[in-house]
Amino acid sequence: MALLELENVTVDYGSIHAIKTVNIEVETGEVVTLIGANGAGKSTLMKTVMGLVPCKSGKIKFNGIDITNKDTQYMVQSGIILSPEGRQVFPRYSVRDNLLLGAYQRPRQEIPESLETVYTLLPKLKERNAQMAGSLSGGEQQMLAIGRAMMGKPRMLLMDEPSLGLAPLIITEIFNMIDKIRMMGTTILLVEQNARIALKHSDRAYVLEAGSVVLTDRADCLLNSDEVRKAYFGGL
Amino acid sequence: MSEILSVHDMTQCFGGLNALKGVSMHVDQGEIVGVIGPNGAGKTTLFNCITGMYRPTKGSVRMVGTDITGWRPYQITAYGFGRTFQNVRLFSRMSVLDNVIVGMHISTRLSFSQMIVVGKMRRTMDDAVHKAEEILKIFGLYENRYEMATSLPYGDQRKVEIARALALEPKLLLLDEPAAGMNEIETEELMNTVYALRERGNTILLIEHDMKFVMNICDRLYVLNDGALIAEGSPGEVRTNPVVIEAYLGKEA
Amino acid sequence: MLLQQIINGITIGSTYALVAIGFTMIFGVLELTNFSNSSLYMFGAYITYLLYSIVGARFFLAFTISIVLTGVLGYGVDRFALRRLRKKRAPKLSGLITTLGMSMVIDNSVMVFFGTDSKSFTNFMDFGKFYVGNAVVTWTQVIILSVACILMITLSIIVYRTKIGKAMGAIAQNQDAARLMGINTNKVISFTFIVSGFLACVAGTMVAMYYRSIETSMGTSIGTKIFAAAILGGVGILPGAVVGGLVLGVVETMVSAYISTGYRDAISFTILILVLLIMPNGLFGKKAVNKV
Amino acid sequence: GGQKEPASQGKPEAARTSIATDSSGIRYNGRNKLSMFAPLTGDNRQYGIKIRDGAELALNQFNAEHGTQFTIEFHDDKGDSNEAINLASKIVSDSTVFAALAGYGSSCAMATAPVFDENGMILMGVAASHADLPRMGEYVFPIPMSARLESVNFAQAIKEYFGVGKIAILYQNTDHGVQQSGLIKKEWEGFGGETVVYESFVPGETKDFSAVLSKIKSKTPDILFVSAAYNDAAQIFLQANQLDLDVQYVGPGMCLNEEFTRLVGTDIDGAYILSSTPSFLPSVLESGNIDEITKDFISAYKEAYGETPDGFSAQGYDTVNIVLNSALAAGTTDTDAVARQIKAIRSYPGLSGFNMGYNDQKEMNKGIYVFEIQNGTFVRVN
Amino acid sequence: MIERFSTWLVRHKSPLLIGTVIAAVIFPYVFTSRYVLRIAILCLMYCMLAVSLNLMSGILGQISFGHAAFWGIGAYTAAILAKNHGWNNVGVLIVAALVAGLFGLLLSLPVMHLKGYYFTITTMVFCQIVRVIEINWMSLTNGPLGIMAIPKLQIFGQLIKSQQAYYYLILILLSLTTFIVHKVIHARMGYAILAVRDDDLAAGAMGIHVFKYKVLAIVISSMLAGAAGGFYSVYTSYIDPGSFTNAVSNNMLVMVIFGGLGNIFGSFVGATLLTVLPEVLRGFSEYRQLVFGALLVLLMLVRPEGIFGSVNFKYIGQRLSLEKSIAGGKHHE
Ligand SMILES: Nc1ncnc2c1ncn2[C@@H]1O[C@H](COP(=O)(O)OP(=O)(O)OP(=O)(O)O)[C@@H](O)[C@H]1O
Ligand SMILES: Nc1ncnc2c1ncn2[C@@H]1O[C@H](COP(=O)(O)OP(=O)(O)OP(=O)(O)O)[C@@H](O)[C@H]1O
Ligand SMILES: [Mg+2]
Ligand SMILES: [Mg+2]
Repeated sequence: MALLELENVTVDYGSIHAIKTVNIEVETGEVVTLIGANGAGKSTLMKTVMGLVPCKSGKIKFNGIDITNKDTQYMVQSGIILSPEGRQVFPRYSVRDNLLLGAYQRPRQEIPESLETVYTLLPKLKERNAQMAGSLSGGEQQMLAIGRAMMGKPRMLLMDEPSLGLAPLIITEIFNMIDKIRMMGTTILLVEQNARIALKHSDRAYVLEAGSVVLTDRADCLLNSDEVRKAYFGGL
Repeated sequence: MSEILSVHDMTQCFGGLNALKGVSMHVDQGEIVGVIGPNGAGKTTLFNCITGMYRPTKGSVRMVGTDITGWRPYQITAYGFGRTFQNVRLFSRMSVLDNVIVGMHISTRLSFSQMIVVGKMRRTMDDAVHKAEEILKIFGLYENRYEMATSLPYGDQRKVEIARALALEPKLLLLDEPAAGMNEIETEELMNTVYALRERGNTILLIEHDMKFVMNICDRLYVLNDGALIAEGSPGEVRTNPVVIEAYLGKEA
Repeated sequence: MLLQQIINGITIGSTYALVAIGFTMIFGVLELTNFSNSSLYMFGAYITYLLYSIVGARFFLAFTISIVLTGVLGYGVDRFALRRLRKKRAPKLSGLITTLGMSMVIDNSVMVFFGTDSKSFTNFMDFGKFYVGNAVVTWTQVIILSVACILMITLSIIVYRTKIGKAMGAIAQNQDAARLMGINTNKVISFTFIVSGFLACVAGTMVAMYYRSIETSMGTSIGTKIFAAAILGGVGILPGAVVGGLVLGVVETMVSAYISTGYRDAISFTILILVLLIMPNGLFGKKAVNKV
Repeated sequence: GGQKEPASQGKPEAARTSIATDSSGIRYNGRNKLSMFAPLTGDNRQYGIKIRDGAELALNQFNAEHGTQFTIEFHDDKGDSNEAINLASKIVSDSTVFAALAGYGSSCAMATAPVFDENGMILMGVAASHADLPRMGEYVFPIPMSARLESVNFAQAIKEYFGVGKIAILYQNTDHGVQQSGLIKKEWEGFGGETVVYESFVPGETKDFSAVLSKIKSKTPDILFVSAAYNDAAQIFLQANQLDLDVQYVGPGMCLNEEFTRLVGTDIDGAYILSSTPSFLPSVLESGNIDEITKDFISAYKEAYGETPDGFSAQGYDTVNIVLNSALAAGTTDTDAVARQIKAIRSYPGLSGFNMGYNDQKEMNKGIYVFEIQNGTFVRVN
Repeated sequence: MIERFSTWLVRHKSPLLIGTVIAAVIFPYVFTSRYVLRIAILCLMYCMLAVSLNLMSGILGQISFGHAAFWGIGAYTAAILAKNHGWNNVGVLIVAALVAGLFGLLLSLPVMHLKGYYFTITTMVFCQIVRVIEINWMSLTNGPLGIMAIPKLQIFGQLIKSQQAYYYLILILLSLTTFIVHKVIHARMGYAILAVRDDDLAAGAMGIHVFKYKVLAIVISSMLAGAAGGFYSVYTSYIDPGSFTNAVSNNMLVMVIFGGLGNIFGSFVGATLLTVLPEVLRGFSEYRQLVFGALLVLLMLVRPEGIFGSVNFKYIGQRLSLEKSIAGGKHHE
């Protein structure tokens, strides 16, 4: 049984149909990538899973349980965590407070250990520990958003464009980290513009176009498919 | 070649943190210059100091020979610098088209004697609409011109920002991570657009983490690390500079 | 006379402080201008007054029940109006109009039920007075100031040190992100409103005892002062609300003693604006982070 | 001005014929209604309700006694002059109304007076003591004692009881407070007395008077005269006590109610209250010898509304009776005729004061009551 | 539903506009009752105030709890000029506007420093300050006694007295106000002001002199309110400080938010509803305010952005014309 299942999900923003009967499955332990052009509906899909945007019809199941249109905190409790598009850090809290809020649902005694893990993965955050999150540089905020999501120790991690605004070295590190956490048993659903590197690190992928899944396959197949190459990889 | 921008000994401190440490640089007419460096190196801060958003602790900025240090942002913009923001800052309750029209604030200014000419104001605004539509066509957003700016997908919002900055018709266009949030194809399109702008005679200073983009498009690069300039030169020179590889690019690149 | 005036000022100030704490908690922490706060304050005093006669003159019993009831009303304001607005992702201003409407409903219900005439209220904190030099100080004044300080400290601990306090701040800064952290936003906000109800009731009852009377206009008359005190101290900063209240009280007293009673508010508010011009974030406010 | 017609014509013809006359022989000409506007909501609601009840009682009694068919309607003006003008416009459009009654406060009466004057309708200022009100129109009549006459009498009384010394005056910044205290001050200084403190406060926005009281204390006056509503006056006296002020307290007639005695208890025994309206408190009535009319009024009022009346109830009561009696005497509800009757009143046996009557300027004149607070109750001393 | 209604409105803009103008002009001939006319006049005056406040709070985005202060300043200016200086031609309205504008300028100076709530509180406090001065400055304002028997307005040597005349006067003032605010929004200045509302930092980066435009909008807004005040004073001929309180300011803001921030038509709807509603509720007598409050809450729950808050007629019009041109294009194929 798949860990996350989307059955015929549709989402509207008023009169705009952002998602049109989408079916997606993510097995436990997998890394799955969503690719698609601007406005394909990738972020909307992630927000819908988290209950931030209402699902108009269809069903979303996590671990076999129907979670369609439940409160966001319920998703977080069941172990789905999103590192959102546009960072969404708490600007007037320090880096450390932001990270601690990431572990809001977790027992107190486990927190120091997680904090250490995040600090070792993203040493820049440790360096900036007491700084207000709002005054961090763009890339630093992105790291914080990722680190904060990790603090929740998710069963399933949703990442919306994690590489946005990060320096090349850090991007490599983030993807290494993705490899590492999937080893620890975390399932990951990824949205990436940087399709080449994302596909290299994932098992399967869905291609979204104007709110519908137009293609799905194993990541390495897609990486070599001419169609995908033409649509998403530049000629350089 | 005439100098558009020159920065001298720019230093910016935030409390105990030295975000910029004596950076000097210049941009000449018709160039595309890149600023690269690790996260938190001070690139955005440099832009902020140039455009008057921050008041630098030390150092000076000159635009086409005029010292503009300490000017207010709107004065600097009026004088010839246009910029985009790293975190998209669109006017959220305005349509895409109106966002771009706001960018024409300076060029639509009328003197008092012009203002009293009947219909002059209206014609100026009509012209502005027309020009804005032309600019949106460049970015393939013409169809979306009446949509609310913030309901666009992230990647498109960035394009609107660039379009808006372009509408300023600046002497120097400062772009902060223009390609972020775009996939490779879109990045290539953007690259073509930037080329086209250069053809039109625009001068551009940009920050970007997408190395393909930077290496392909820039005439010269400045590399910042920890607030200090660690290298400068042509993309070829910078790419092979061991200090830059160590601090920023990593072995693979 | 100066000493006496300072003592007078501190007392008025501490009544402002008492109400301002609860207001600032919602104002600053949730970034919502809660107009119903002063209604709750009035309501609390009236309920204590009513219960006192019902439970047979046992003050502390009446007071306790009244605190609970006012808390419940505070919860109601959130539960039946503001929560629905949040669900619809309404802009913050609609919350303001809603609290204004709620405040009209509460005020007028009390007016219809109790009438608008002043009622006398026994002072249970009347432990006499003492003299400092030749200035008079009553124990009631001392108690009010102490309660304001104790409440401020307790609340500061809750807001700045505990997990739920952190959650309040997170909600104020970014509600969606707060939900993504697994924070039950409704629960936290309800908690905030309940606490603000408690505070309003304590404040209302104590001020009623101090002046030995209650009237339906007691909320509206103190309204602007509360906003001013909260702003003066710095938005959302609890100790700021207390200090802001005290400063406002002392300034007011000085103006009315040495300049003019009639122009009192005009002058003290002008001073407030001038202070804000020099310190745009209030006495204790930090400069907003404005990363571009 | 000559005979003016009400603004709107062609109104219910049926009403006009059906109530043409009745057993009392009054010619109504279709105009048998009194229209009152008073604060029935808002902070001054308490006064509005008292006035309304008094007026209603008077009307019912009058109809029962004389077999007349007068009616009365009540509107809420929130004590807001703007709303009062709205209502005035509404009232003058109603051709069945022959007199309007402005409830609480002078400002509503003053604001609406031009409207009624323009439309030739009688306006009674039930609780409007503004000295200028009588001059606002030919058909405008106040019921309370004119602030001008009252103040002169108050100053006289203070001089009589406490001698000419140093006085401190603290007044509420309302039309009534400003006029009363200003005139008292002028009068007092005319006697050769000294005004050491003369300060105002904004009612409803000031609850703490310690600052100004401390100032008063330092000026050591002999008398503290307060012109304020009962709740503020109570606050001022109590807070003065807290600050150990050693002066003779003198308060205004607005203090003559039950709530005031409850607020101050026995703390300010010895204070004097000057008033142009009597007190209806049981304790006062028990001690004093009161006339039968008052007794009947009190019991009827209590029966109808379950409360003791106060000065405002009495003013409402008197207003209606004055208007209706004048109409009865005139035999018509014609404005001119009724107004002439009212204007001619020189001595009226009213409940809201003694020796009531208009002078040639249409100012209401009354006698002054002097009360001393003894054991927490008012005791009449003059 | 409102969206569909708005589209309908835009689609039939011209006939509706003409219809409204005709209805407004013949109104006083159809309804001659003094009461109805007075309410209509007040309604139009509150529309004027709401539209002017909308410029400050909806379009510039500076929420003000003190608009009644400008209204009051205008009213007092006109009253003092007319009563004490015998000056009762249309000039008083202009001077009232100018004086209110001057105070607007004074109030707008803090906006350079103060943001958001801080500005909002400043306006609230400003209203209070103005009122305290009105109450206390006896020699100028006659304090709480108010100024009475303010001379009626004189136009071309003709004393205007009738309700009808004042109806047309306020109708003209309101049209003027709407015209000015409409022009401001749709001109270059309007783009700048809207940009400042949405993001003043980015506006600065577009070359917009943020401070200048804030001051401009606030001054225009306060001038319009001042003119409304001048009108009020010559119309009612009695003013006292009780009319210009914070509660009245709140009420004006409620009108604007209720109708929809930034939407001029919304301000008309909000002002009309909130002027007429209390009159309609008269039947509730002592429960009137209670019912009013409850309705306020209820309506906010139904339309949290205000009735027309999420509607932008300009954009609807643009989209409609776009659709039309697409449809037209298809037709030609
Ligand atoms: N708040 C909103 N209101 C209206 N339409 C919206 C809103 N948010 C998104 N949309 C629309 O929904 C569609 C999908 O948007 P979404 O943000 O999910 O795209 P995306 O695939 O994440 O794009 P990107 O790669 O640029 O982030 C787009 O057409 C967008 O215009
Ligand atoms: N207003 C501020 N207050 C305090 N620190 C700041 C402020 N602005 C920037 N900084 C700090 O200065 C450093 C440089 O930031 P800057 O935004 O210039 O980095 P950057 O080079 O643009 O990085 P990125 O590539 O991640 O965007 C960062 O470490 C940041 O935390
Ligand atoms: Mg996206
Ligand atoms: Mg940056």
